[in-house]
Amino acid sequence: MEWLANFWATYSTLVYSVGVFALMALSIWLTLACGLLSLANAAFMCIGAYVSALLSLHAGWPFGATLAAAGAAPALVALVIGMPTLRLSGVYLAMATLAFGEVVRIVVLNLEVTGGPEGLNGIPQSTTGWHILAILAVVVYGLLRLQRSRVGRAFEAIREDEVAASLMGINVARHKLFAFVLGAVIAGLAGGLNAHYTFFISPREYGFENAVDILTMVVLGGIGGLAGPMLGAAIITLLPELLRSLHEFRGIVNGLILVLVVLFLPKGIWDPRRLRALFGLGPGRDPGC
Amino acid sequence: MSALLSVEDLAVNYGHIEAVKGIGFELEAGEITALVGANGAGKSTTLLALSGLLRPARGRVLFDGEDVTRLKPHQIVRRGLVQVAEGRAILATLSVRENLALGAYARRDPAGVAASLEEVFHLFPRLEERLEQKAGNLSGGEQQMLAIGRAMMAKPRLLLLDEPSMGLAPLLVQDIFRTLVAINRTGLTVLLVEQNVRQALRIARRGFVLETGRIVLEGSGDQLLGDPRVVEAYLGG
Amino acid sequence: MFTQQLLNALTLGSVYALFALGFTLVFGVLAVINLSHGAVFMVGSYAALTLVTRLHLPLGIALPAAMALSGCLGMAIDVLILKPLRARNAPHLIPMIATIGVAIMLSSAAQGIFGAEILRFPEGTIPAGEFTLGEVHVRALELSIVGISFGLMAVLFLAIRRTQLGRALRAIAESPRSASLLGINVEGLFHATSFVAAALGGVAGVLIGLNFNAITPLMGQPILHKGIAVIILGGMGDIRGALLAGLFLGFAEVMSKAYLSSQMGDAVAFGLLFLILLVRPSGLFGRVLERKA
Amino acid sequence: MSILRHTLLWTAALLAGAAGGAADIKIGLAEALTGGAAQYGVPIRNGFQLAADEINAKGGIQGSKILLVIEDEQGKKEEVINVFKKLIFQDKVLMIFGPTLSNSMFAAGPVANAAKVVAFGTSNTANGITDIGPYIFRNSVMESDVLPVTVATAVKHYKIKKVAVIYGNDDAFTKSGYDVFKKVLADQKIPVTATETYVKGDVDFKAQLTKIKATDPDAIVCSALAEEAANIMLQARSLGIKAPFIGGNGFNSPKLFEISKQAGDGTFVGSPWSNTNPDPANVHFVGAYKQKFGSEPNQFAAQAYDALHIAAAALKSIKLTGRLEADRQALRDALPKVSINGATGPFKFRPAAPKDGKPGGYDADQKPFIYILQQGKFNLYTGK
Amino acid sequence: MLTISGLGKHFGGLAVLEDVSFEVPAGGIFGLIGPNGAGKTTVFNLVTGLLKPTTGTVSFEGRSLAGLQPHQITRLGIARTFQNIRIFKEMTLLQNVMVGLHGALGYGPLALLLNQGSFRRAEAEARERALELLSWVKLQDRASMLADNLSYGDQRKLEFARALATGPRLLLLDEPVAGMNPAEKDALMEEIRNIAGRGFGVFLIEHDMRFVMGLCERIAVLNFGRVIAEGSPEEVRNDPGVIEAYLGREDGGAP
Repeated sequence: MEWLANFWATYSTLVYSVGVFALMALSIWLTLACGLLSLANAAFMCIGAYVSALLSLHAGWPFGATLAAAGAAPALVALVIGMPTLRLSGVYLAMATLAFGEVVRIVVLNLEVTGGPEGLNGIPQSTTGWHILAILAVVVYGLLRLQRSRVGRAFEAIREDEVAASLMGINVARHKLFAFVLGAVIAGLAGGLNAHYTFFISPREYGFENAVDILTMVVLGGIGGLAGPMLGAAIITLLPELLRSLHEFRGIVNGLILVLVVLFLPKGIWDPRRLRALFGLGPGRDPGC
Repeated sequence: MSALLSVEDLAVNYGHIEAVKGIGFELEAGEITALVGANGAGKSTTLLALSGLLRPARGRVLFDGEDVTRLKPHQIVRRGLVQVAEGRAILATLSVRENLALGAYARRDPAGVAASLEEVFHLFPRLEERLEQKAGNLSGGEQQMLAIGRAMMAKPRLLLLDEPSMGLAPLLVQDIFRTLVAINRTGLTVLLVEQNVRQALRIARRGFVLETGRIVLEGSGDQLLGDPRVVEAYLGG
Repeated sequence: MFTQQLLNALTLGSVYALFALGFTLVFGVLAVINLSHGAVFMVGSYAALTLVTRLHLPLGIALPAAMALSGCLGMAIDVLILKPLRARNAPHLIPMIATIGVAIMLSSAAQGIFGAEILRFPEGTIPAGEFTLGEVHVRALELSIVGISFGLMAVLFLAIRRTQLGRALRAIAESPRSASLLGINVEGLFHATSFVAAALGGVAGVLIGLNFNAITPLMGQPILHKGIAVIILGGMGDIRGALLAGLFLGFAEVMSKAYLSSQMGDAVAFGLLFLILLVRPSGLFGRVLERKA
Repeated sequence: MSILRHTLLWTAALLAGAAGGAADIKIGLAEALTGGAAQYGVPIRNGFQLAADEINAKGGIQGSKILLVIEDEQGKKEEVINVFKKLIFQDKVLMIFGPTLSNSMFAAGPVANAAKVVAFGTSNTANGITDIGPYIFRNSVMESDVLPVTVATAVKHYKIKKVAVIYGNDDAFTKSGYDVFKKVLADQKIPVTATETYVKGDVDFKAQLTKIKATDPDAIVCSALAEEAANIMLQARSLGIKAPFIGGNGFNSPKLFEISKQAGDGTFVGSPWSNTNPDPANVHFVGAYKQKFGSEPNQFAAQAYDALHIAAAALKSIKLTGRLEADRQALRDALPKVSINGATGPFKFRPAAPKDGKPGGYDADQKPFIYILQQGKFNLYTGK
Repeated sequence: MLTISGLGKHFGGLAVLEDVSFEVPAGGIFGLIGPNGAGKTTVFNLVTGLLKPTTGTVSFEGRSLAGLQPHQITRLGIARTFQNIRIFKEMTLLQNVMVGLHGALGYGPLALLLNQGSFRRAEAEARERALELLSWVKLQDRASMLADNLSYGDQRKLEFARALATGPRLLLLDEPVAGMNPAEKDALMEEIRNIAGRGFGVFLIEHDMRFVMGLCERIAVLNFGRVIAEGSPEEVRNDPGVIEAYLGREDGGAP
């Protein structure tokens, strides 16, 4: 059992990171699920992380309360910017949310209270594996329920054809806003959790590259269901660890894997229908065809 | 006369739907042929496959004896098989002059191009007046003239037209059809896809009726015009 | 001071515009947001550096050679990665992510080969002259950057406006399907466009490498962000828009640093971008190139 | 179950026995070897390798060779925590050098401190690093020790009445340098005519410099890394600004004058290390580094080089038992007593003031040298 | 039931519709015909709120639709199908129809999250209803199949069922028989009659004269954005203006 203890001592942070980035991937997946390509989620994570860290450091709030605030603050911001922004579509929405993310990063960089580029350090280590597991479980459960309800069907309908969806009596703008805000809540929670096990946060962790990293997780894993984004998060988080022996060339392998997946697995790694076909469980299509 | 174009057992899929289900026909050089049928019968699909924009699921297309089934669209155009696509497909942000110039994209004979341009101006004097305007600002009729004129700039041997009458006033439709007849008289072979069945069959020497991806009737234009089934289905009998 | 700032803005703006030119060209013609453009820019810089330091070529030869090399790289990316994705009709997010992968590969490769340290052109590579006009100081290098940028942009602009090839590109931008029905070899021009765009990116990399005198594997990142802002402001795919927006962003940045606060230079740029998108979803100067197909 | 336990016990006994003899002394090195911070991490690794080779060539520590376990922490906080944990729990190193960035130390330092393993920074200059806990050491000199002397010397030399300030505001290193400058300037009652910022990756500082020029300062105080500083100098001169520069720690690199040439002449820099310091220890270091790596060393390499010699001195003063925890603690207790003369001159530690009643770690206690840049070279300022 | 008065729509300078007025009576089948490009689909887009009229008003059962969003109009009881079928291809047939039942499902977030009885009951009922609607168009056997795998004709039927799921009182059909062979057309004609027989109002756009004439009780004819005739099939068929506009001139020669 010493081996296990050692293993956990060494890799617990890595496991935490997998959990937190699974949350981030789910938050982007949620917006993608209703056809929105939003790159604002890294900024929402940033807001959540800073709000909760500041409340822990300066206001002495209990951890649970700071986490609640980590979810609420970005939700509020998402509500305000979502109303005008979500009218944009496709790459324009991506770019507007990207610009928003940059503004958030620069503002955090220049505020006194956030510690500017030096960030915040000495954040109490309150996050445990159970916190991450519990929140991930709640989020996954909630999203599963959502997916199997009229809201989930509405998201999917909007993603496929916005006009047709609106003519099914679906309030498209409201559903999009809901997905955007809920995504912000999840991202904010992930930020709060992350801040409380890494002792330290700084604005450089929430830039464009990070937004793209998270998006990559989802595309890599596949957007067909909840398993895909989580699998993608695990792979992208673990890959650098697994490729550690490649030293400076691991970036090349990392990039190559991304390109190859995009080229050869169009629906991501987790594609239930392809997997079923692969393992000989039926023709890869639904029965009755 | 020999067949300029012959189509053998052509089938084309659109996603999971078999839009054209194995059709065959031949076009005689110098004739106008009409391909008629209702919306969704597979007419446009057939034309797109002939131009290489859709890859047939099976079958062959021979143009002047050469198998062009697997050629790229631009290679097919360079062989003289030119299409005026549905909805006129003019390049709205380019000027009329630029649209016409692009029609001659594949040609390397400046003198011939200049001559073709004169011909087009002769056919459609309006285009000469509007030469520097953005094509998007032309009226519907003028856009159709431009689309046909642009195709003429490629010096085609076979002209495919997809619904040239769509959205045009009757007077303009008359104009367009008269022009087609005039063009045909210069020896150019024309394949016309139309919903305006009566007009199309009137100028066509031969016609094919397409229904849900199959040719269900064929004959001379006059024969088809008089066929009770055509009258009932398309002319409101 | 204002005249000097105006000149500063011009230099900065023309660099932005030059970078954004290739970026916007690829979007206009291929409808792809090519996020490897920053990495290609970096490769151009390293290519010129290697030619100058290893083969001892003069800059006059190294610059066009680096341009050609980065062009080939761009074309390779198109043929190997973007073409299969086009054939599959992949949604626009997909090629964008593929190009992120390419960017990661290229910058890692550059680091593996050249190391992470900042490299620079050896002394004497760079024209050293500088002169003063009243209050305004100018370096010959800056003048040549503005000159080369504007020269290349003018050539490209005229080529797009006046030549048959340029018309063909605009036709593809409007509708690849219509273009192919006119006998235009669309795939071939996709490759050619990728070549030209990457070559322009490579030149921008060399020029900035010379000016800032610091070549690093990650030098493409910051300018990529500015490039994104520029092509959106300019209207995506719009060449003239990219030129105007590049200059505009240069001015906005320099003037906000000069008369507001240098801390908020970037915040102003991106905040502006955000607001402009809300008010004018198709950019400040441009129109959207709507595809019919 | 019992077999497994036996095996484990046997292994532990074997390891302990081996360590008691001439086994390697495993020391962790966590530096950013890829990514943006690699430009600092790589010279640091070089400095360590040079020092390790030298120590091992001379017979190591009481017959044991020093084995550097080198890990790339990429300058990312999650990564640096992972690396620290791997070094501590898996590789079971005696102590860890690094990480490269101050920010990374804020994330990883608490991990080492909690595990009672020394984390020794060689390039972390931010305030508050050693507040993390008693296992945190650094030999990097804090700006707050260097800058007051630098500024006072420059002010006296040039009879400076007012200055302008420019700094990078998105980088922890340059920003904390600026914070110190700001305090020093206020303490010494020197008015600031303009405060300008830039961000990493900026290629053009002319907007800010043009603004500074309009305020006509007697000197420009600059908290920037060498490459950026050199370009700022070049652009300042090309705008016709004649005022001299006063720089922070970031200026301490041969790159400064390699790029800026004569443009940097007259610049005042304070540093624990200089390329041209004629002390024999430094001359040896510079020569050996150039021979091994084919490039000029910089301050980061020098401090890394010294750091391993500091650790070696501490190791020589204790007897390793082979029991990891005890050895780690012994090393920790021995370190503060070390004083050596290295590439950066005479060095000893100074305990950080306890914060909130908690004991802190150890900072460097070194006297900075003041240099003036002349004809593209650092020359020791002699006061005339 | 549906009153259109003075309706006009301009795109830039181009007038697509001008001063269009007619009334779709409650119950029965009403047809709108006209050549391609006459502006028929624009009328549907204006009625369903996808476009905003330049002039004029649309009112449904006495209530003005001005300023309403498409989903609000749908919930008032107007549903439509599209000329170029717009089903949700990546969803199953059942899901497609259940999307249409969106407005009818009233469970709250708590019931949803806790998987309460009210949620399960509502979903189960919706499922039942969806299967029933699929059975109306004889697709119930393939309910769990992806819609993308359906044939063209079946996709049209699915779109039909989906439109009915929104609980309309008026059904707008845009070229429902496009792309069908005569046998399929006849079958669909029957379906539409059945649906009208169940008390739905049907308002359809069609090209196929035989189909329209055989099905509709009243017909309006649109040409160049204007109504040129309105009346029973017989009246419309014999209107010389209609013949000229729609069928082309009898004397195809010189004007």
